[in-house]
Amino acid sequence: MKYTLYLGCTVQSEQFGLEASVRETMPRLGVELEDMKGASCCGFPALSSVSKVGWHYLSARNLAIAEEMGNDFLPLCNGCHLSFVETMHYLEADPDLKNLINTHLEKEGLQYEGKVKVVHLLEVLHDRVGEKKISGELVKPLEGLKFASHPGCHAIRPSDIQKVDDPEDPRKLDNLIKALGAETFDYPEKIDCCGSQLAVASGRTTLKIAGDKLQAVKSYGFDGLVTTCPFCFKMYDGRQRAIKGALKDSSLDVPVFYYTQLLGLALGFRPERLGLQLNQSPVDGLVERIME
Amino acid sequence: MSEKPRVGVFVCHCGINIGGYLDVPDVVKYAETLPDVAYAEANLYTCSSDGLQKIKEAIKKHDLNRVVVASCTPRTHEPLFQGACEEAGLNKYVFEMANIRDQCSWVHMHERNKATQKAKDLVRMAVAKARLLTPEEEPEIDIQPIGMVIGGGVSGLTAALSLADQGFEVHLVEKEDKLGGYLNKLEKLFPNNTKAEDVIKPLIQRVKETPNITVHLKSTVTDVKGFVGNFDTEITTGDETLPLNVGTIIVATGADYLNPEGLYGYGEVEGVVTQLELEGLIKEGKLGKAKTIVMIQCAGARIEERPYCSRICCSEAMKNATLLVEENTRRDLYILYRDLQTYGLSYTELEWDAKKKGVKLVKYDIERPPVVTKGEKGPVVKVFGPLLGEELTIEADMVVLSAPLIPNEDNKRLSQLLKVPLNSDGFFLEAHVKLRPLDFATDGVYVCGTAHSPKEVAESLAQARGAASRAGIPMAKGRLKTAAITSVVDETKCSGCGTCIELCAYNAITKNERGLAQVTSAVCKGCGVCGASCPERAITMRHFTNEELEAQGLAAIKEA
Amino acid sequence: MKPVLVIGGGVAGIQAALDLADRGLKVHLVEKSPSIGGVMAQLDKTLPTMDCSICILAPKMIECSRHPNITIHTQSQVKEVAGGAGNFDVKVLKEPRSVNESKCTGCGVCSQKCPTKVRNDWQEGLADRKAIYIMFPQAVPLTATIDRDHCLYFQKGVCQVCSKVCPSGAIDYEQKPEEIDLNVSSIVVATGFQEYDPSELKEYGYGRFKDVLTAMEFERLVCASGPTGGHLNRPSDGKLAQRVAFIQCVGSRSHKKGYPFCSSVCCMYATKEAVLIKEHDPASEVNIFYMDLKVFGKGFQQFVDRAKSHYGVVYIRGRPGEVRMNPVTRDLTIWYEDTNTGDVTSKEADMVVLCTTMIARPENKELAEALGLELDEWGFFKPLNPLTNPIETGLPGVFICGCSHGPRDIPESVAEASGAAACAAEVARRFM
Amino acid sequence: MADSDEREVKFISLMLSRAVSGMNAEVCDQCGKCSSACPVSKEIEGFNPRQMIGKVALGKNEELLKGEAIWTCTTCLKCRERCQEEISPYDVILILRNLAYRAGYNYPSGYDDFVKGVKETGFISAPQSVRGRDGGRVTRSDLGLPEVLGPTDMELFRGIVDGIVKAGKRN
Repeated sequence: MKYTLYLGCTVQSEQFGLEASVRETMPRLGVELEDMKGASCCGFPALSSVSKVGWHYLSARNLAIAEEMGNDFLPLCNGCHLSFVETMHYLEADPDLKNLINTHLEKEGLQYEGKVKVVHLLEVLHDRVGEKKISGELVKPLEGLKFASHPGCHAIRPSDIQKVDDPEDPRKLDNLIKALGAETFDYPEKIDCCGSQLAVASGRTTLKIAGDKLQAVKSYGFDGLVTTCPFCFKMYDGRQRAIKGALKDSSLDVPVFYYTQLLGLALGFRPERLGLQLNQSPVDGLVERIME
Repeated sequence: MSEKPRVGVFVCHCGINIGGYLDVPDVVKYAETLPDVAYAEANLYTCSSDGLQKIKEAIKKHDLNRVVVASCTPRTHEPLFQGACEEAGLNKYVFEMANIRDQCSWVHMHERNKATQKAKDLVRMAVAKARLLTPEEEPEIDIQPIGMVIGGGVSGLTAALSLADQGFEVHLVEKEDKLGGYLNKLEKLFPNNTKAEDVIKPLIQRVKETPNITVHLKSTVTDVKGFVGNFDTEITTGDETLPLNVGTIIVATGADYLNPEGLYGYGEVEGVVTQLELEGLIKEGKLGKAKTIVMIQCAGARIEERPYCSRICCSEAMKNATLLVEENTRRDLYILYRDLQTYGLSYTELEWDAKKKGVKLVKYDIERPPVVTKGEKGPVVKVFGPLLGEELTIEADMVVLSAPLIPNEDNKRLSQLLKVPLNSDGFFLEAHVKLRPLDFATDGVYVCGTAHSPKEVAESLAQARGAASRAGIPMAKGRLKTAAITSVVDETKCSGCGTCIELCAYNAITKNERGLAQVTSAVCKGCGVCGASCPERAITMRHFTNEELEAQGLAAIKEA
Repeated sequence: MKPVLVIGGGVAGIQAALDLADRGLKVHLVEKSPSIGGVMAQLDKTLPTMDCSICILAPKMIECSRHPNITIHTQSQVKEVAGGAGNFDVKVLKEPRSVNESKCTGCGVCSQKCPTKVRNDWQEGLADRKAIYIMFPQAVPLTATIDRDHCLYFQKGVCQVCSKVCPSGAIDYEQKPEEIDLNVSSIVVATGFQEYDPSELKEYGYGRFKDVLTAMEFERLVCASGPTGGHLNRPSDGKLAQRVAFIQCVGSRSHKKGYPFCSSVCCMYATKEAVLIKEHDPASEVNIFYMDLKVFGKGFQQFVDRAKSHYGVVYIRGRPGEVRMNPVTRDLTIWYEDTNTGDVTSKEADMVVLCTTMIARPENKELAEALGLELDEWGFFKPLNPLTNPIETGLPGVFICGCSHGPRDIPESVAEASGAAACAAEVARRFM
Repeated sequence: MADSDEREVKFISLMLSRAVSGMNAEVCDQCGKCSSACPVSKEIEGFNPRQMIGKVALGKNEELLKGEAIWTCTTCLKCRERCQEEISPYDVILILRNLAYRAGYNYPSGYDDFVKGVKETGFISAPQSVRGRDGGRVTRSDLGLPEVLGPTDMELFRGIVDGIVKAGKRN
């Protein structure tokens, strides 16, 4: 199984934890990753609000590069994944838009046809690698730990063009957590939003939305929160201290992980190889317990 | 019955339903001790074929002239046991049942002795009454196979045609000078925009061509006497009256549109019309260049004084709005509504099409209704939209009020004439809203169409055909066997005060030539209201005479 | 005169059969389940008069069973139809009850002793029945029937308890399916409706949260002959439901998941069910979440006014976005916007009732093929003309009434049933 | 401006105007399913996707373009998922943002930084060094992560992006 790896702005510029843990764990599961040359921003948060054509141009540009490389296309960020899926949908529906964008791509010698298959990390791990393979490789099963799964809005919605998981009752990340020997259960806020895209317009509301979820996760007795999306991770992990201030809830201390970080620990990798030193939320207790 | 009563008592186990919870043999032994009981026995299932056989054999063997069965509910099994008595040569009214299951064994499952004692009491009461029972006859009446339909609108025409197709003679009475009713005034009908005349003209044509339908135009029914099977009616046309003897009467008098005087500027502000007037303007193509049109729903309906919903106005408004927008796409159509009543398979589509074609729907609240005032170019509508959270001001060229259907003003007169009630809204009140929607409590009189309540054409047609079926039943049989349990007036005691006539729900009692109460047993339902209310105790109910009830009551409180 | 065939033993089929039989025509009433009565027999009370549903229906069912002109064929379905108006040859297949109908007295001993428990569909799955069972206490005919798919004898050749305990020797394992050939002058289709399964609308949690019920499940729960004897103990933990929310248009008025049409009656039966809850316990809190309250029927608006003023039922205009269950307290939270005020908020509830679409019965397809009739895009029978011939079909001599051609309430179904009876009587006379 | 840009300007403005009318806002039942699922409408008073669609259906777009509401959607797509009439307030909001941007009404300044970043580095921002939980600075190379290679010809890439964004600003 070989995929063209697409990092996206957030991962390549600051969320190294996700990239490090993905590059470390995938080979052990027989997944080969090939980096892209000449990739750029997917255009979703940057241009979709101010220049729809600009957004689709940027996404189509990366899709065109991926088409040339021939592998299935694996964007690490939920936002980029949705951007590529929506762009393929709009360009297919509007040939004039597709032609306009191809006239621009030709300037860089690129051509977008829409043949590439965009795949999400959850699909790779759950559908292609499979839970059995993962639990077979475990070195340190995460016994007795309860994690809340957060698949992220852009991975599961809108279900008319996104087929990664069920929009109302997503189970793939839950199954992957169980594959590590840990426990999880359904909780009402699972499909709620982290609010990150609101940061540009109303920071305070973003913190409230993300905080509500963290408080709920804590109230149900989970040991930590798990996601695969860098935007959500940045909100729940990176901004947790700001959330505590905004919500005036000093007791809020939810450890937040990338799934591939937990996967790495369970496969016996060292924490610093998984970028765990970058997690801002209080993960030390759990990491030590897993490493015993 | 002169000879001495010989009562047979049959106590049922009903499998475990009775036998499982009380001592049936003990009840049988007790029954044998009761006065005039000539024979008593128990069986596992009295209602099974061999149980019935045992009753017939016992009647012959022990020369029984009264029968009591102690088992389950008379509602389901009395006719069954009465049939067995008749087959053994007894009149079915010398039979009495004691229900020792539903209100006895079933409710006292854990108190065997008390249940047995209660069963004995119930049997004692049944025997006490049975001893006094007398045979009764069930009178039969002839039914004239002639139907009358009052009202020549789409419902009346359909009902008349159906009766004729069923082979009956029909008199169709219409007060206007032509048939068709409101459909003559309408242009197109929802849901599929069929022209009203393409619906009504063929019906009128078929009625004219059907030999056994006699149409009376410019005529009203001025008198109705008699009862189901032979109503002696009187039709007045102009100044001459015509007596008509008919078997059944179908009321299809339709309804009128409310004149919304004083509502939303109607009659004061120029350019404010009703949906009906709009229909006329479309029909005659006199719409002019009206570009912005605002329709206001519930204009005079679902309010304190007129609480009912008129059912068709939302669909009507959607149809007209869509027609107007299709005819000229530059038109701006608004519909101000409270609750859209576009229900069912096809009317939800009307709403969808209207919205798709750009008709704008704005919800208003009854507490802050729209205000229509006179503007320079035309009526100005100000409305607060709770959904929008703000007030809209629309400079309209025309305002169309969806006024509700109201009861035909002739309903009061007809209701007295036919002695059929009206409901609080003024429409006719049917026998049972759920299971007898087209019958009146008075046998032989039926209702359909908007006389029953506001409804649109398709539902009126279905009801009209339904009323024709209901009316067809007695007329098809020709003779009607009526129950014997009816009231009887003792003329020596009756003072002619008329209380019973007033109270009878089925108007089965009239004053005879001597001014005394007289019961038409064919119409009487045996409900007992007259018997209970008669100040002179002059009325008794057959099969429930005062003596029988007293005997039954006394038996309840003391051993024989 | 030739008899008339009525397909479907619900309130519409019963009314059509009685109208025709009362006027002297012979009627064959074909019903696919073990008893006539249809959905109305499952209801607790009916609106607007709050009559007990079975109390006004059972007398008509008994009238049918005792009427000399009516022959009831239960567990039977129409397989083939040939000929035309005045002369239809119909082949009906009667599935075996494995119980002799003339001997069985409906005493119920067999069911008590039968060891096999099965999901009771008539109780909407809220309770079990046995493999040999009587459909419901007031069933007509009041005869047991063996569910061969679950009976130990038919599946594994063991047991036979029922034949051992039956006091009247009515059990007959050798009964075979029976083909009945009928020659009739006309056919009345009254196949009724079915409730839409709202599982696909996962945001409401039906199927995941046990205390989210459909309206039919609620009718069984609140009914005295229901699994809890009418007490509103919620299915998850038996706690008495004090706070109940009704969600309207579930699967209706929707162009995605569900059906675009409105089912006409849900606003009213939700009001009725709300009043029932308030009658059980005036202190209970009942909210109805609606979009456009459908009050177009006779006496409906007054019934709603009474529910509001006298009983204190609360109506909120706003289709809830989602229903959530707290995994610890199992209480349900409904997130909604009161669109009249614009504020988005939530309400706690012990139980949520989803008022779902009235959809066509799947058996309509097979019956339509046998009759050579067209169905509309949702599986309902198509009238000849929805405006001018609502109860006639494209095939002369075949008439439709009740929910077989779209959702409608009981009074309309009954009126249409009489209408269809009139049409059948006209055909009978024309081909006398 | 070469004539191809003229064609692009016309194409974009036609696409945007047709997009709003094509979103079938007019069939909205105003049922409230979108607003009751929306995380932002619970928090910000003026934000209500249902009312926005209601205003678009009544042709009151201008009011929305001038307002702030369209900018506070968090693109969680629950409204599009839950709407039973296949309307997507999310898509309508994105189009309204494009129209507001073009009409020069105010919008959060953050979007200018995004565009500037993309034009300068090919991404919203270039790789930075990140503070770890223990306070120390960590760079991509510290974690052995490969160097990020943006668009090969940044000059050409910047020109294209600039051209498209400017075309979207004129009508």
